[in-house]
Amino acid sequence: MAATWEASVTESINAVYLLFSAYLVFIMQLGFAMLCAGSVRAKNAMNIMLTNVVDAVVGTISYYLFGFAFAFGAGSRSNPFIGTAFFGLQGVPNESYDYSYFLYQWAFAIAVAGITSGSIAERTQFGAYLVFSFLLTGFVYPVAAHWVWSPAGWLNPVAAGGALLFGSGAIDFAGSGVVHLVGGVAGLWGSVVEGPRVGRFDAFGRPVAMRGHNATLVVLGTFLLWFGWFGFNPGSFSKILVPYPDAPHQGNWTGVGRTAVATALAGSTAGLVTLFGRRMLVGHWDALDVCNGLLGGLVAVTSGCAVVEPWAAIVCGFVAAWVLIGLNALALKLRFDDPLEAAQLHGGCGAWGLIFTGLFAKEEFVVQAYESGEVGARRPFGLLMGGGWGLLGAQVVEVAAVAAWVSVTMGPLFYLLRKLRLLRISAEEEIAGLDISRHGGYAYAAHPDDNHRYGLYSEYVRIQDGPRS
Amino acid sequence: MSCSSDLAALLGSGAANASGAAGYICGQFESVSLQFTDAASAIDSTYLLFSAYLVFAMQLGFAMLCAGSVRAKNTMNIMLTNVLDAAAGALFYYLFGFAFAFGGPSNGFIGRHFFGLKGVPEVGFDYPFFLFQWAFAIAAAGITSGSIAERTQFVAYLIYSAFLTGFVYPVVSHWFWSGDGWASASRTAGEALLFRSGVIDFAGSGVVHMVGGVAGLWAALIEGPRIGRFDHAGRSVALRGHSASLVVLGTFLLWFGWYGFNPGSFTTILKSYGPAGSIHGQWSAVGRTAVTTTLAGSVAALTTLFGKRLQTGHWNVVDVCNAVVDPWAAVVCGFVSAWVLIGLNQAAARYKYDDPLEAAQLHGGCGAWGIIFTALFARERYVNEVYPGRPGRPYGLFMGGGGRLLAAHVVQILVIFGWVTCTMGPLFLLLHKLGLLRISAEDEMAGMDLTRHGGFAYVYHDEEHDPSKHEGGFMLRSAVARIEPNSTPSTTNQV
Amino acid sequence: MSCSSDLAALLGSGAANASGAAGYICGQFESVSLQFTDAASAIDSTYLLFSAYLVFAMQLGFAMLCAGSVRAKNTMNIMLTNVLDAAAGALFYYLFGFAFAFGGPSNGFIGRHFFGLKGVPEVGFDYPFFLFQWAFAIAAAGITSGSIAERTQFVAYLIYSAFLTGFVYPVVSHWFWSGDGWASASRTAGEALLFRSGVIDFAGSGVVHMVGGVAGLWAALIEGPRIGRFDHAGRSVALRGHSASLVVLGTFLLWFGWYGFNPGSFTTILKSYGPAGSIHGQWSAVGRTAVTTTLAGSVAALTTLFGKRLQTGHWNVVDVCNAVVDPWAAVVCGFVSAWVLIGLNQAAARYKYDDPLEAAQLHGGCGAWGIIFTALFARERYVNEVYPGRPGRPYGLFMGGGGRLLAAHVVQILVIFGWVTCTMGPLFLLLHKLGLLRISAEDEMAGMDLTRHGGFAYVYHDEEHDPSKHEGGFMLRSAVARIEPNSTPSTTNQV
Repeated sequence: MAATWEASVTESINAVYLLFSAYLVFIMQLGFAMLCAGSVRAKNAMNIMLTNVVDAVVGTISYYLFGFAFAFGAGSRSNPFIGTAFFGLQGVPNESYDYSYFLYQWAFAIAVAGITSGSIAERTQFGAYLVFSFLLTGFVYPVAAHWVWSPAGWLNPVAAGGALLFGSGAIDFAGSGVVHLVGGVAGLWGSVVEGPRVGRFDAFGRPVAMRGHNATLVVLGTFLLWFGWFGFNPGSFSKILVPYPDAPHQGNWTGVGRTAVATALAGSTAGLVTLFGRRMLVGHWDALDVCNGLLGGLVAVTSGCAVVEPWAAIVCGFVAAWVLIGLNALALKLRFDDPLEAAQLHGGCGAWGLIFTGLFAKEEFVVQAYESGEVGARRPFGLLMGGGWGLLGAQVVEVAAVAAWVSVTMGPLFYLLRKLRLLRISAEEEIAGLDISRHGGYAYAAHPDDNHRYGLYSEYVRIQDGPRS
Repeated sequence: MSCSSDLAALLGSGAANASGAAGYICGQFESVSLQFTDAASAIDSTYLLFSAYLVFAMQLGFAMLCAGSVRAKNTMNIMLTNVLDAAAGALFYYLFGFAFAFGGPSNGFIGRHFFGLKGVPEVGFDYPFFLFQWAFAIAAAGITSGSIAERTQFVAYLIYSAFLTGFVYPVVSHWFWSGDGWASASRTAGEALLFRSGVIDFAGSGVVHMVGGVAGLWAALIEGPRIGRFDHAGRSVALRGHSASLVVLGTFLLWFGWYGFNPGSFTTILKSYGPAGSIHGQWSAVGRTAVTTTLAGSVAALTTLFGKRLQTGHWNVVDVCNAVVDPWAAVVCGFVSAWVLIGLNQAAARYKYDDPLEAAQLHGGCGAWGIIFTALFARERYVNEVYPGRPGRPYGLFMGGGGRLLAAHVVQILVIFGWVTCTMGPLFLLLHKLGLLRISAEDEMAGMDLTRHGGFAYVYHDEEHDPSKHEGGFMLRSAVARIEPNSTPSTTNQV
Repeated sequence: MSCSSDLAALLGSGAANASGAAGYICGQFESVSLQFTDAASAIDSTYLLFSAYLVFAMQLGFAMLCAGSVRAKNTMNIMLTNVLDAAAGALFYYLFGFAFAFGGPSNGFIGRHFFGLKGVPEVGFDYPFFLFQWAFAIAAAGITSGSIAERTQFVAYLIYSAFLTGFVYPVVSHWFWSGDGWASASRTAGEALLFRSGVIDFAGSGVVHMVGGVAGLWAALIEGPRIGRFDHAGRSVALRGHSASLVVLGTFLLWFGWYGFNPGSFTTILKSYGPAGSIHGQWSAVGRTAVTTTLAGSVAALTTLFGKRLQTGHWNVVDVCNAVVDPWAAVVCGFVSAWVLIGLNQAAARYKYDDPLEAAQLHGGCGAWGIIFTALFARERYVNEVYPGRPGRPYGLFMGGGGRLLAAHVVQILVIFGWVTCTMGPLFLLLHKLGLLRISAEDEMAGMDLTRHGGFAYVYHDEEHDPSKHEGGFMLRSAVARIEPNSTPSTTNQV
């Protein structure tokens, strides 16, 4: 009697935990939509939001049909490179994967395409979105996920009979590499192939700021992403009822809580550092930079959130902020244009996050996260914590492998789309704005008392400044 | 007790105190078992509560969807109605609604206990359950408010909202969801089921969405279209909402909330289906429901997108969103419901029916399709898992389960349509006769935010620098704007 | 162990290996019991974590409410402060705040362990608990930021926010919520309770809302009203916020988050009240709390709506929302708190006190009313369920529980007011003397987004007809104009 009750209690509490985490991760899609909408100019707002909605729905279909199978399919011909079972959810539920697990992974998958769509905003044809988002969610991302997260993958850190890479495997707990680096590198190639937006750099190659049209939406999106990150990182434990034998009264519930704390601290630190850093560099307190910095910290801690102490998360956020600031400066120098800084933010901070894990992972937490706290288990851990080079080596291999994989798949794809003239819109359309040329109208309708005397703030400011200057 | 005597016999006379030992051991078992009962209550309540919170988030989604879909001059009005919906709904559902809906034992037509939550908690009727049902009730009223947006008096809104959440909706939910309801699929053991099947309206395609949609249909019919919606030649003129950002925000929030709406309707999660200890249980069914919800919504969204592109030649984000709004089961469901929606919108334009949020078409039409769909595709195993205790019950026609389920569902559509028509129709007609329903044409042209709510929703143009306008503050500015209500350049008035 | 020896004696010598059998059986019980403990930890942590996430969503609600309630020219400033609130709050609450608040054993006044979370997890102080408390701490700072919106320097904001989350708020929460606090109702067994009762401030009407409200009161008093808020004759001039959509969005998000705030304050859900296995337990109390929250908010919203209509003659959605923001217990609570809010707003207008978000009136006034309300209406059974282990404790005055609880609560109001006044008052005064508090009049007229944050929050007009107008305007606008000389019909756009 007791045993059966126990199974039911365990299954149901884990399902509750995983499902609500999945819902939170889904909220990130809303966060991306709002962040993107606020970060582009008003004339393209509708386009970018439509792509976000379409990312979600196209991703759903392709992840349901192929993606989940490529990522987690543990068939008879399973290999370290790609999964081969569970197409269209056949064979689910089984001992390893229930529907709730699929839902959770699906929410991750659609986030990847959301990242990339930010990089190529304001100048991309709608058909191109459909193609790349289908392929990215259905094939490129699942393969990377299979390497690191499937028990059969060649980079995975869970010893399932086979040997681990460098005796350790790569620790990418919630996907700094698998999700963010994949999305960021795809975005990098997308925007490199497309080139900058019309008017982003003037005739002398100097950057011209193109601010988004609505800071409120940016803040809304940032907070929603942060909210969703509480599903993203702590949720990646996927089970909460797993006691740790090596510590009394502790279990995944402790790890989950610590992960959430580390997530909040890394994001907060990065936000604050960006605030002061940008204040020194540009001279004003910029809310949008703070938002991006905050997200950079969250991205960076995603890899190691479960295996580091909270204080290390502060270090992580601190460095992530400078990584982002540095990469943004570099992007300007190289005339690389990414409307949402997605490549810098998700790619750069994601790569830093993987390295960070290789430096600061704590052995006790690594054993708890990947061996359920088995007593006496030993694994390589962070270099700076005295754990040797094994883990750091595996992390570096993951950065290189993921970046290379995405480059050899998405790079040619974008290039092909460009050759077929399916990628970029015409300059006229771009100047007029995508909403009017492709979507039948602007995102915002006119204000009733539009014929007002001072229609614009700039006019108002000019009048205010007039007597003084 | 039987445990104790059984075990005593097994221990036999050899034991020094067989019955004592047996009693001791069995006492331990008993306490463990009770602890697990507590654990089950805690898990189920946690699940139900958070699902209820998600359903509540749908109210936020409705508010944003409505706000974005109306013209800027009426934004404040529509959002106020959404807030009040939730607030008035809480009061009336607390006082009467919950009692009408779930106050068993009853006569099968209407409940009669639990007024003002008296007697709660009781086994099966705890506070989280009330909260969950309340969130459903306000969703029904929220649907209707979309149909009559931009032209309805605020008082009319208060009256119908109280009536709908306090009486009309609870009665319908009593029929189909209460253990006493005459058409319920989970009727108390011993009672006969309708067509030996009962109606499987799991999360309320009919009970919530059709009720809201049909009420909206009558209201919109009685009020007539908005001024300027159809030109003199009777051609349809698009009156586009003022903010696509808000529409997308609302749509995603509704999608988010739907994860409380559909999977949450199990109301418990700790329930094993297979042999105890297996992986099959409500937790898996809950996950399956969430997945079908996702798929149906996604397919419907994609279908609407491509379907509309053929017709109008441009991608329209609003259509994508509307289709996402009513997913029920799976890919085919989503595919068909998208065409149902497109077809009904065509019909509405032809018959000069004006529904600013397409609420009647969307919730009424797709809700009815959802009911039929269930009767066609319900799978035997799932039906028996979800509604246990009656082996051999009918299931989907296309799955080989015979037509009895379909018959029951057709009956459901008819009675819901009839009941809502007989109650809400006369109410709206009465309000219309009393002149309480529709605002004056002048008010409508100027926008209700100005005439009824003391100002517009948006104030982007500060005027403090202009002393002549500063006197009297923004009320004066509103008055100025009032003189020139025709100032809207309608050419770019598109979403 | 005692199980094993007891059972061995009962089994006696008749059994082949009595002590072996007893040990085996007891070992099984032991392991089941341990598993049960694990399950309880998992369930409670799940509950607490998701509640903490909901409370965190309130920060988003505050940001949107603030953004919508200020004028467009200051939107970016107020939102930046809200983001930083959460970020700086996380850092300072991690370093000091949590230690001051819960680092027992202490001296009753201030905690002194757990700095930088050293020593966590410990029994009763796990990471989810920290996360939950952090979300509360940043809510307190978020309340204050509303009071001083539109006229405060950014540096001042950083300083007070760190001080409030790192020191002032934690000390107050130590007094009332820590097991060591001198006024806590759940004081460690053996310690005397204040007035043999302790203060029942369950979810922080006083600890969170009054602290935030009183801090905001002093800040707003020291800063003085915004320019243009009162005209030369001293009459009040409405400075309306720029977006009602955002206000409604924020209000609903706060309402949503409140379901984490109030029910979440139980921090556990798996706890039986009756005999084990009964339906009465924390899960039911949690549900009840959610229901009272809903009802109080709804009634307050409805009351404010009708109350204000009498006064100003039009429905005003913003008022509804503000009242929804602070529900505490039940219908009467909501009803009175609406009148408290209306009265305080009247008083504020009379005394030329300017608080852009009515934060001091709302959170300070309704928070204080909530404290009194508890002392009047607390029900004996619920008090004993929620704070077990001390039978015969005082309860609500109107419920026949005597005046001791009321006395304790009056003391609470006084000490909170005194403490916050003594700490935050001098801080704001010092900042004022140093010229760090208020921005210059020119900056205030032009809007802080332009002068401090590099540009406005909204850029709807990408194209300009006359680039020459923009010399010295703001850079990005003119830059864009250079590239895109085309003009389109000017549309003034909103969120």
